[in-house]
Amino acid sequence: MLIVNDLSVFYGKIKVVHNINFTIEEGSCVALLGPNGAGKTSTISSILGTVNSTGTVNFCNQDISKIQTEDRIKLGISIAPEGRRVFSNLSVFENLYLGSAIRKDRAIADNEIENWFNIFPILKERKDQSAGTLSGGEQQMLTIARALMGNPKILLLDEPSLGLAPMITKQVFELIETLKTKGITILLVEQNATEALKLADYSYILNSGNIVAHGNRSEILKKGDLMSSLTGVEN
Amino acid sequence: MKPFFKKISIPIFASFLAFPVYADTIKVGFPVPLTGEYAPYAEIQGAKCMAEIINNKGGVNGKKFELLVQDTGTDTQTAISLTEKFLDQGVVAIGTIPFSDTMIPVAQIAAGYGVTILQAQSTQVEMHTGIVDNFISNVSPDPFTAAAAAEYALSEGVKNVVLLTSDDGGSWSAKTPLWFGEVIENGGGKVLSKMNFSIPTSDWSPQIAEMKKLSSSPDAVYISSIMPDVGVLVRQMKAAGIDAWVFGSDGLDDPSLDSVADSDKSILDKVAFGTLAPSQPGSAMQEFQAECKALGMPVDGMFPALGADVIMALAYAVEKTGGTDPVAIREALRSADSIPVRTVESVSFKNNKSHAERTVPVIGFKNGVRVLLSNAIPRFVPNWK
Amino acid sequence: MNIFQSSKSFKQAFWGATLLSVVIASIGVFVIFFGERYHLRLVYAAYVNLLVVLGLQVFMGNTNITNLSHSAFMGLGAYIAAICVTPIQIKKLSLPDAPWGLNAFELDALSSALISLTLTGFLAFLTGLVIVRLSGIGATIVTIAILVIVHSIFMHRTDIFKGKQAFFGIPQVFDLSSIIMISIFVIFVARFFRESKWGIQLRASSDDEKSADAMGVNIFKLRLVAWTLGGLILALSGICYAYYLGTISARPFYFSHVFLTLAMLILGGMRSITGAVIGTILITFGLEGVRFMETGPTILGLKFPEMLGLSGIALGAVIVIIMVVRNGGLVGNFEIEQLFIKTRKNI
Amino acid sequence: MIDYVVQQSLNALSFGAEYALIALGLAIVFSIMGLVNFAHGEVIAIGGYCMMVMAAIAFRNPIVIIIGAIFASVIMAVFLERIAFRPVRYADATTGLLTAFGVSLILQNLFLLLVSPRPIAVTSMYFLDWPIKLGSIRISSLQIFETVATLLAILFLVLFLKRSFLGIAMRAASLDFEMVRLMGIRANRVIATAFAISGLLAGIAAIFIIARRGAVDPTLGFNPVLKAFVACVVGGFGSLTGAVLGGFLLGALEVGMLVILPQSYGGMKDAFVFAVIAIILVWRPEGILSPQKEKGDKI
Repeated sequence: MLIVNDLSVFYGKIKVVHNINFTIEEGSCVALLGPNGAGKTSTISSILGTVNSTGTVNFCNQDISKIQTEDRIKLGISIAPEGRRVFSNLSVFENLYLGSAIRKDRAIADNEIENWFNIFPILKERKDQSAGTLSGGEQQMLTIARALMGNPKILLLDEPSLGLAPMITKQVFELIETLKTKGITILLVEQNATEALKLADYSYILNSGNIVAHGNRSEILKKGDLMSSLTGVEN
Repeated sequence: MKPFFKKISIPIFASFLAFPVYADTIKVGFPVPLTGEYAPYAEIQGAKCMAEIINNKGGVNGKKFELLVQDTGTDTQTAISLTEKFLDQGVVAIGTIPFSDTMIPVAQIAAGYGVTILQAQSTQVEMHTGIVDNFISNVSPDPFTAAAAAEYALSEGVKNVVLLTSDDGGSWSAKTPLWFGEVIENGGGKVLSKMNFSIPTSDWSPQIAEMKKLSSSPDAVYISSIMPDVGVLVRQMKAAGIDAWVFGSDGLDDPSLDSVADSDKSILDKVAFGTLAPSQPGSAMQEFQAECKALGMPVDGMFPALGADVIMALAYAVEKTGGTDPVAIREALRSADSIPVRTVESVSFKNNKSHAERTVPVIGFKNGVRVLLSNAIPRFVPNWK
Repeated sequence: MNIFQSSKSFKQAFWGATLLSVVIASIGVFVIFFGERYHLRLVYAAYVNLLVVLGLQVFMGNTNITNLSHSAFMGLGAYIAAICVTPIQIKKLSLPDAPWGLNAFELDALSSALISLTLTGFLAFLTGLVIVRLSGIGATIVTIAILVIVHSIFMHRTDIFKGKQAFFGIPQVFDLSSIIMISIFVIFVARFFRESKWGIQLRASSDDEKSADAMGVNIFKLRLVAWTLGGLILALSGICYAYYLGTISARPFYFSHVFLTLAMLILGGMRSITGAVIGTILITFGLEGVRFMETGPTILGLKFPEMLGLSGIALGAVIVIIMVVRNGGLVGNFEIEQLFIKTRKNI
Repeated sequence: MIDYVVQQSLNALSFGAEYALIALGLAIVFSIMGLVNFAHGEVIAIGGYCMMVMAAIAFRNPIVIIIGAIFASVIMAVFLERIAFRPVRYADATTGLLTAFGVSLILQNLFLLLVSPRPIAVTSMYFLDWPIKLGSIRISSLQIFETVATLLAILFLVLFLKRSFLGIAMRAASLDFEMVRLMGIRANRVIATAFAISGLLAGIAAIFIIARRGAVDPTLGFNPVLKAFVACVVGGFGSLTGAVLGGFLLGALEVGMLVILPQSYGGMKDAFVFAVIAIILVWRPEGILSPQKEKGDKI
């Protein structure tokens, strides 16, 4: 469904991602793991088209590497970004409302909002409260819900557990599990490799802008030394 | 070496080719404000038109007028360098930005060449205090226009006046109202209050509220300012129910004042201004403007029209002296009893040397149309030197 | 040379300034020997503007904060020197109501200039205390406030400044050769400041305030130094203006001059002294050409239409095009000596 | 005396309304793309010139002229965004500010070149102005229209920003522009809308300015925008409430200075107003309503 081919990312003249390739099958959950500064978020950004990159990104048999960010979103790519980035002065409802921007049919979208309120009763309770007043976990839920409002074909999750208490982290991963069972294709970027590996069908390990390993959970775990040094995962 | 420099400097100072040197022309330099703050005061349209008219008739003693015109953007430095340039090209007179901060240095430089600063429209009093000798203004200084307006006001029974002053237009807007007040007081009237304003002002309501607070209501307000500000004042005073005259100086002599009466013909009935030349329908100035329009050289407004007088005065002096020596021309101007010009019948510089002795018209409105209320040399002019 | 981080930056500054001085001096000398009289005026005015642009560069170029008050400081310099140096007889005539005995003393040109520099520098320092604490748009608006306030005072304390009327009778002290020497001096000052420890730290801090903070750079102090130095150079430009023209008024020290000199700085590139010089030269000569076109000349038998306002359009277009196409100006961080000597990558 | 106080307070209100109207136009653009649009004054002027042209080709219907002028301002604002401000959209505030200065310079001189450096009479809006008697005080209908129009504009703007999709997107964009793009909302559309609204506000301002002045000249908009810019900064740049507050504050300050200052200092009004502004900025560098490090969206 998503094929990344020979992708490099540049900040000015500095190359931060070096000619990487990876593929995400429809309905699968793929994890992109690695330490801080490995180039994970840069990779996501280049899929979204918000940074300068070379190489191609193919989505649903269409080369999207030359088109505008907004058009990529419209094709069905959705992002729950790192640091959550909720619109803090907008209400919870308005945040979700903007999430449904690409929906043609408003009635369905409104229905969807209701739907999500049922899944997260806490969001419903705080519907008219401004998003900035929510707790970190609630904001993360809101971010994911917002990203799903557009009924995406693929969901990019950038560090969903960052800065959350262990209890909340658990809830977030449970939510991702639920999404998986609903058949949503997911690209998960995480530093918390232990949990991510559990969830993912296939994983890529990035270091200094290069893919240094890939495979399913067991294959990755075999490369114990590398894993422990890069991600802290113990055998 | 010099010709070499000229050759290579063409692309840089691109200005040499522009003024081919004819030995037999009367060159007049105009480093004037065609753009910028003082663009409305440029006399150049009328000067060009008059030069064309004279040249079409064969010039003066066979010599044709050649006007060297360049824009200064209302910048003194530029005016000065252009003055030097024109002086080197042998002009007989210079007309420049009509404000003393430019006219003084320009006159000082021109003095070295014996060239006169001949202004079509400059009314500022500073130029007549003897700072420079080679300055001549073709019009009467501000105290005269103020006095003429005041004399008319007194004849209309005006007693109590409010003066609006501002430093933004130099002495023209700061002192002219005071001179008006002096003549009014001399005639038995009273200055109720002096108020301050800035140029531009597009809402006079605070000042008008002050006027309404005065113990007795004013018969007249005097302001030396420009359009469209004055038009706003007239309308807002009327709206506020203040039934007083609005008197002003030459700044009101702008065609756009007439349009204030577009929707209410009577609104200008109590507006009058002492100005530099009669501009009502049928006046010499309007005839001149019509003539220029026919020539395809439209001249809109009084300041642009006044340029004609300067050219005519120069033509007179050239004819008198039979040459183009700038000093001789100045002498000829200053010794003539009467020099025929276009906007009024004649002017004379014999008594005053640095400014014209001419009648000062007061223009008012009837039914939204300009009328000449009076046109005389004022009897009492405040001491201004 | 402990104001420099290394002898290399000193050398760079020295050679750069020397090369620019040669360029600047040769233009002046060429005009003195071969130019018409009015060219002298024109070029003198250009030198005054060069001083203004350099004064502007010292603050704007090193801190990246837009300053719009420079013409006000130039005006202060001009007026203070003029008040001191103008002979008593003339002041009795032109400033009859001046308070504090301002019309009852006169000084020689040098003392007047020094007083003007001291007072303007002090005022720059005082305003600087406010400016350096603000950033971005806030700082810019305060510079506008300074411009408006100073202009307002010039305009309305007519007993001292004469407002829009002429303050005349200032003796002519300078000629073209004096201002060439002053320009060279200022080029050296500006260039040395740019390459000094302070200049380098300032530019680093304007790129990244946080990291400069972490490096222990006291941005406030450095900005204050740059602001005050800029103010002094601007005062000097005002003195040069008054000492040649002989007549000043409040009018030239306002928005139109602000935009003109700003365009000069931006065109060349405000980060470098070379850029400031190049921008001044290009706009000065360019505007002459455009002004000439404005009045509808006849060139090679072709009559061009009158196009008033063309110079304003050209100036605006220069600003917009530079901002859109080449944000750093024509030369960016480049300095002239890099043509000849290899240098480390400039900050 | 009471009359006098009431009268001057009403004057301050209508002064403030004009500044607020213009300041809102500046703030809405600033809050979204961080651009200080100094060319806003020329957007106002184009409204005036449009009225001039329509009067010249004998359009008499005031409604048509009003709509035409507003339309011209909107088109101009959107057009400027497209050709001049889009290329500097992601540049720093200084670049944007200088670009806007350049655009303003070009437009002023274009008006001068194409029309005239002199004021041209435009009297087609005079009908908005007639005296109204309220007890013993007389005010101009224009003051009421202007104040009411400003309040209505603020009300509609609040409704638009609260209720409409684009309005919500604009509020979001003022917080996190990139995130809005990542919702699949066209950045160009959001920004163009912001400029269109600022043009709309400029057009309304143009109507009142012309109704009062009865003439248009190239620098028509420069002074009001300079004041409005100050109002914005004082209120807290990018804050719409701040712009309105700043506008009314400035109006009060200006009328207050005229009333309080002795006549001999009357000319120094601007100096005092700007000095107060500078003091406010020293006290609160980000403006009165802008808390540190957070911009925009205070409605």
